[in-house]
Amino acid sequence: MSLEPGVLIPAIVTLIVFSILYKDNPLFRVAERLGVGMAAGYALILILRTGILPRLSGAVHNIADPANYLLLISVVLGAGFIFSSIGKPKTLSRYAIASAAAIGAGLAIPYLTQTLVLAQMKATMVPVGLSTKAGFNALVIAFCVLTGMSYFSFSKEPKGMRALISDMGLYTLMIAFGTTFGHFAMSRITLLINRFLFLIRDFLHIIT
Amino acid sequence: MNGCRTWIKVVLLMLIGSIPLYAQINTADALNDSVMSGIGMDSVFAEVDSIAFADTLPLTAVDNIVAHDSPNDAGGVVELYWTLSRADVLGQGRVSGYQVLRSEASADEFRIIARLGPGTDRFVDTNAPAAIDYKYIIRTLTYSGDFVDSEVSPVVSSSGQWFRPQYIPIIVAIVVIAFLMFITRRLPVMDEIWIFPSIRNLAETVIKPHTEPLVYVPGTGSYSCMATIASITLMEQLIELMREHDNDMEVNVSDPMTFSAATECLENLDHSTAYFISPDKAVFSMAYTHKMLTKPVETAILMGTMDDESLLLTEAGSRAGAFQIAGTDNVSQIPFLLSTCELTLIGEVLFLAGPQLSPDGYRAATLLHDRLKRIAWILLLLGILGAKLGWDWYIRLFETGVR
Amino acid sequence: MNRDNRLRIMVLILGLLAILQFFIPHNTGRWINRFLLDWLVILEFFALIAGIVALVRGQLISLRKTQGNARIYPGLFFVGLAIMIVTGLVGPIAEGSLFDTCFRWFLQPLQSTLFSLLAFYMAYAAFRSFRLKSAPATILLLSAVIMLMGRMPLGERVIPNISLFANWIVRVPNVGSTRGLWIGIGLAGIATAMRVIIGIEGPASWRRR
Amino acid sequence: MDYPALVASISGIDRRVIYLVIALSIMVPLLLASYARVEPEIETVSFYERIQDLSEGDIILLSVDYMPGSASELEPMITAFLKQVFSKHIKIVALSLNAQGTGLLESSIENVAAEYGKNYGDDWVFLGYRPSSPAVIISLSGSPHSLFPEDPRGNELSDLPLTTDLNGFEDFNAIVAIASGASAQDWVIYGYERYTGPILVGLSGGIGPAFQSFYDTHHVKGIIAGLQGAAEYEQLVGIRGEALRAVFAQSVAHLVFVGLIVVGNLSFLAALWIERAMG
Repeated sequence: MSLEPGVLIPAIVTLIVFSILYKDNPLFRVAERLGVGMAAGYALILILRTGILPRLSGAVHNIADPANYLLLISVVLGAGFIFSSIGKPKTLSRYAIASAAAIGAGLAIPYLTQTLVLAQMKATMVPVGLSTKAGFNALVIAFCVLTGMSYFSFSKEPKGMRALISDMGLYTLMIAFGTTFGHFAMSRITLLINRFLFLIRDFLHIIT
Repeated sequence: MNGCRTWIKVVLLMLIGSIPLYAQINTADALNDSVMSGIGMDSVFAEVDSIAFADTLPLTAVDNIVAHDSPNDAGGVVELYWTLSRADVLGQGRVSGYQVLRSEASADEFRIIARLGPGTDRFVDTNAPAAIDYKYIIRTLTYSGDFVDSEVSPVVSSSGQWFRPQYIPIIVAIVVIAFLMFITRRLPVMDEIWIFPSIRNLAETVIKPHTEPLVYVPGTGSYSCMATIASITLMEQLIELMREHDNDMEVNVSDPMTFSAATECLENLDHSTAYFISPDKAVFSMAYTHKMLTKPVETAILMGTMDDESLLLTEAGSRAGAFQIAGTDNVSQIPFLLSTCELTLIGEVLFLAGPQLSPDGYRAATLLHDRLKRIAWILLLLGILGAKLGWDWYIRLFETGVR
Repeated sequence: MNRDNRLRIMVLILGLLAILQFFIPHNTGRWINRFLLDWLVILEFFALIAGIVALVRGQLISLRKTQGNARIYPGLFFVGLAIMIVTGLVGPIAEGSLFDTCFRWFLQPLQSTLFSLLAFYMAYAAFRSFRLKSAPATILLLSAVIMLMGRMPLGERVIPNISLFANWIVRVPNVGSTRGLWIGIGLAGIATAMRVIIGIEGPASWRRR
Repeated sequence: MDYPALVASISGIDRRVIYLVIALSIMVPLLLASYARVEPEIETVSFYERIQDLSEGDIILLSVDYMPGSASELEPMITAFLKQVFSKHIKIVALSLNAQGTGLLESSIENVAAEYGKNYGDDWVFLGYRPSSPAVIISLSGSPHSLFPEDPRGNELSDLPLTTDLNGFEDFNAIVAIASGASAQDWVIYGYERYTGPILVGLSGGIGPAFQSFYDTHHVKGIIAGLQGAAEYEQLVGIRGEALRAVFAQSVAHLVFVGLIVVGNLSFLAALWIERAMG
C-alpha cells in the first residue's frame, strides 16, 4: 500500500465516491461540497488565464484591430450579469444573453445544414439493389433513414400506411439505441477497470 | 387489420435482422481489400526499383510547371504542380530531391523557399502574400551533388476570395427553409393541433398536483447550443402550464450562461427558482445525486444536451423514486434515458415540445417542421431512385464539398 | 423605438454576421468568426463570475441557517473555492504547478470515479428495464445483447461470427437510423436557430412580466 | 417452495447486489491478469494505414480532448499512436481542447517521446490548451502563432524549429483528433471544410457508432473506437499495452451484463406465467 499523497489522496477520494453506491453518507457530502468549491474556482481560473488574459495580450499586440474596441461592448454586457446577480436592473444581462443566443444560432445554421442535413442526405443517395452486398446494405440504410425520419410527426396523427411506416421507424431507431447502449456499456466498464487497476495496482500493489 | 400489420412488421424486421451471412461476406471482403491495397503498393515499388539503367540516362529538369492561386481561401496560398524529372521516375535512388525557388515577378532574385523529397510533384506555397506577383523555379538535385533547374514558371499571384461556390447548395437550403418558415407563419394556426404523445404526457404530468417542487435540469450544455435554448423555451411553457395548478419548479443549472438565462426567463415569475450548482459536469451530477437522495422529490425533468452525465442524473432520480421525464439531442445518450426514465423525448421532439405546448404564437413551428421533414423525405427518396437511375446532376445538388 | 425592438435588431445583426462568416473564405470571414467567439468567451467569463456569486450567497445563507457540525459543509465549499483561486492566481497553472496538483489529487479522481459508476448503473438499468415487454423493447434488448457479445474478444468463442454480425449492425442499420435522427435534429435545430435570430424564440421573445 | 415469492424477490432484487456482482466480475479477472487477442476493425486498420503511409519528417496535428472520465480508453490509444508515429520519425504538434486533459496529455507524450529519444521542439511540440474548440480549430487553419504565441513551457513558438514556419492546415500531413466527445465532432464540422488532408479520430467507445456515418461520408478517414479499438491498435502497432489487458476483464463483464439481462427477463416471464396460472 503506497502512502505518498499523490496516490493516497486520489485513492481515498475514489473510495469515498464508490461509497455512494451503498448509500448517501457524510463523507460523500464532504467530497461533494469540497468538489463544488474547487470546481467553481478551477473553472474561473481556467477561463481567466487561458481565455481572457491571452485575448488581452493579443489586443495589446495589435492595438489597431477594431475587434478590440467592439469587444468592449461584450465586456459591458457581461458586466450586466454581475449587476443582475446582485439584484440590479437586468436590462444589460438580457442583452448579453440574447447576444449569446444569437451568435450560437447563427453559427449553428450553416454547419447544421452542411453536416447534419445535406451531407447525411447525400451519403444515403447510393444505388440500392438486392444483387450485390453493397446494394443490399444501401437498401437497408435507405430503409432505416426513411422510416427513422418518419417516426416523428407533429402536426397530425399518423394513420394507415403512415402509421405503419412510423412504427417501423420506431423499430429501426431501437436498433440504433441498442447498439449505442452496447458501446457505452463497453466504454464505462473500461473506466471502471481503470479505477480498479488504480486501486489494486498503484495503491495496494496487489498486482504489478 | 391490426394483426396483419403486426405480421408485416415482423416480416420486414426479419428481413433487416436475419442477414448475418451478408454481414459476414461484407466485412471479410472489406478486410481483404484493405490488405490487398497494401500489397499492391509494395509490388509496384519493387518493379520501379528493379529498373536497371538508373545512372545512365541524362539528368532532365522537371517540366510543364502549373502555378495557380489556391481557390476558395483567404489568400496567401499558391499551388504548384509539375511532372517529375524522368531521372526521378525511372532512376530510383538517383534524384535526392527538389528545391522550390521563388522570386517576385519584377525582380530576378530567386531564393530557396522549400526542400522536397524525391517523387514530389506538387508544392503549396502557404507564404505568398496576396496580390504580389511571383514566379517559381523547381530545381532537381541528385545525390552526386549536381542539379538542374526547370524553366521559370508562369507568373502567379494569390488572392483571397469572398465566396465559396461549393456552398451554393447550403445557401439554397437555408433560403428554402427560411422561405417555408415565412409562409408557414402566415398560415392560420389550426386550433385543434395533434400533440405528440410523449409531449402530451409531459404536459399532463406537469399539471398533476404536486406537494414537492418539480425538479428541472436544462441539460448541461452551454447556452449557445440550440438544444439548451429549446429547453429553456420548454421550461417557460411548462411553468405557464403548472402555475395555474400551483405547482412549483426548482431549476438546477450547470452552465453559468444558462443559469443567467434561466434566472432572466423566470424573472418576476413566482412558483420557480433557479440554482447554479457547478460548471463541472461531474461535480454537478454529484451534487444533484446528493440533492435527490436527501430531499423528497416527485417529478424530475431533464431536457437539453447532455453527455455521459445523463445516466448519473437519471439514476439518481430513479433511486430517489422520482417520476422522470428526459429528452436530449445527443443521440448517444438517448438509450440511457429510455432505460431509466418513465418518459423520453427522443431527439427532435425536444425542439418541438416548446412550440407544441405554446398557446399560440410560434406553434406554427410544428407545421414547419413537418413540412421540412416531408420535403427532405421526398428529396431523399428521389435521390435514392436517382442514384439507381444515374441522375448524377441531382445528387450533385446535395454536394457540400464532401470529398 | 422601444427596448424590445432594439434587442431584436441586435440579435438579428449578430445572427446574420455569424451566418455570413461561414460563407466568406476571405480573411474578413475569419476575423468575424474570431470576433464572435471572443465575444462568447468574454460573456461566459462574466456569467461564471455571476454564477459563483450566486453560489457563494447560497452557501452563506446555509452557513447562517445551520448550526453545529452541519456548518462544516458550507465551510468546505469556501475552503475548496479559496484553494483553487489562490493557487491559480499566485502561481503558474501549467503541469506540475500547485494549481494543477490540486486538480489531479482531488478533482480528477473524483470525476473519473464518478463516471466509472456508470458501469454499475448501466448493469442495473439493463437488468431492470431491458424486458421483453413490447416489440420495440425486444429489439432494443436484442441489438444491445448482440453488441455486448460481438464487441468483445471472447464473444467469438461463445457465438461464432457474432462480431461480424455486430459490425454489420453498427455499419448498416445503426448508420441508417442515426442518419434519420440526425436529419430530423438538424432540421429542428436550424428552425429553432432561425426563430431565435428573428426573435420569436429565445431571449428576444421573453415577455417582461 | 413458494415460486411467486422467489420470482418477486429476483425481479425486485436490491440494486446493490447487482453492483456487487459487477464489481466482482471485473475485479477477479484483473487479479488473474491475462492478455487477449483481437481482430482489427476496418476503421482501425484504415487509421493505422493512413499513418503508415506518411513518410519520415511529416508533421501530424494531434488534437486531444478527454475528460478524465474517458482517459482510460483514450490514453492507450494515444500511447500506441505515438509509438507508431515516433518509430516512423514523424513529428507531432499537439494541443488540448479540453482543460482537464491538458496535463495528462503532455505527460503521456513526454514519456513516449523520451522512450524514443525524441526531443521537445524538434520532434514534438505541445501548444497547450485554449477554450472553445471551434475557435481554436478555425484559427488553426491560419497560422497558429496568433492563437498560441508561446507554449505552456514559455517558449516562443517562433523559436522552436518545428513550429517556426507553420502557416496553417496546409503544413500538416494529417490531423488526428482523439476525443471523448464534442471536439471530435467540431473537427468534422469546422475543420473538415478547411482542411484537405485526412482527418483521423480516436473516440471513447460510446460515440463510436454515432461517428460511423461520418466515416461513410468520408468526413473522417479512420476511427479508433473505445478500448476495443485501442486494443486493436496496440495489436497493429505490435505492443502489449494496458488495453489488451483490460479487454479480458471487459469480456467477462460483458458476459455478466448479458447474464443479468437474461435473468431479469426470465423472472419477468415467470411473473407473467404465474399471473396467468393464478388467473
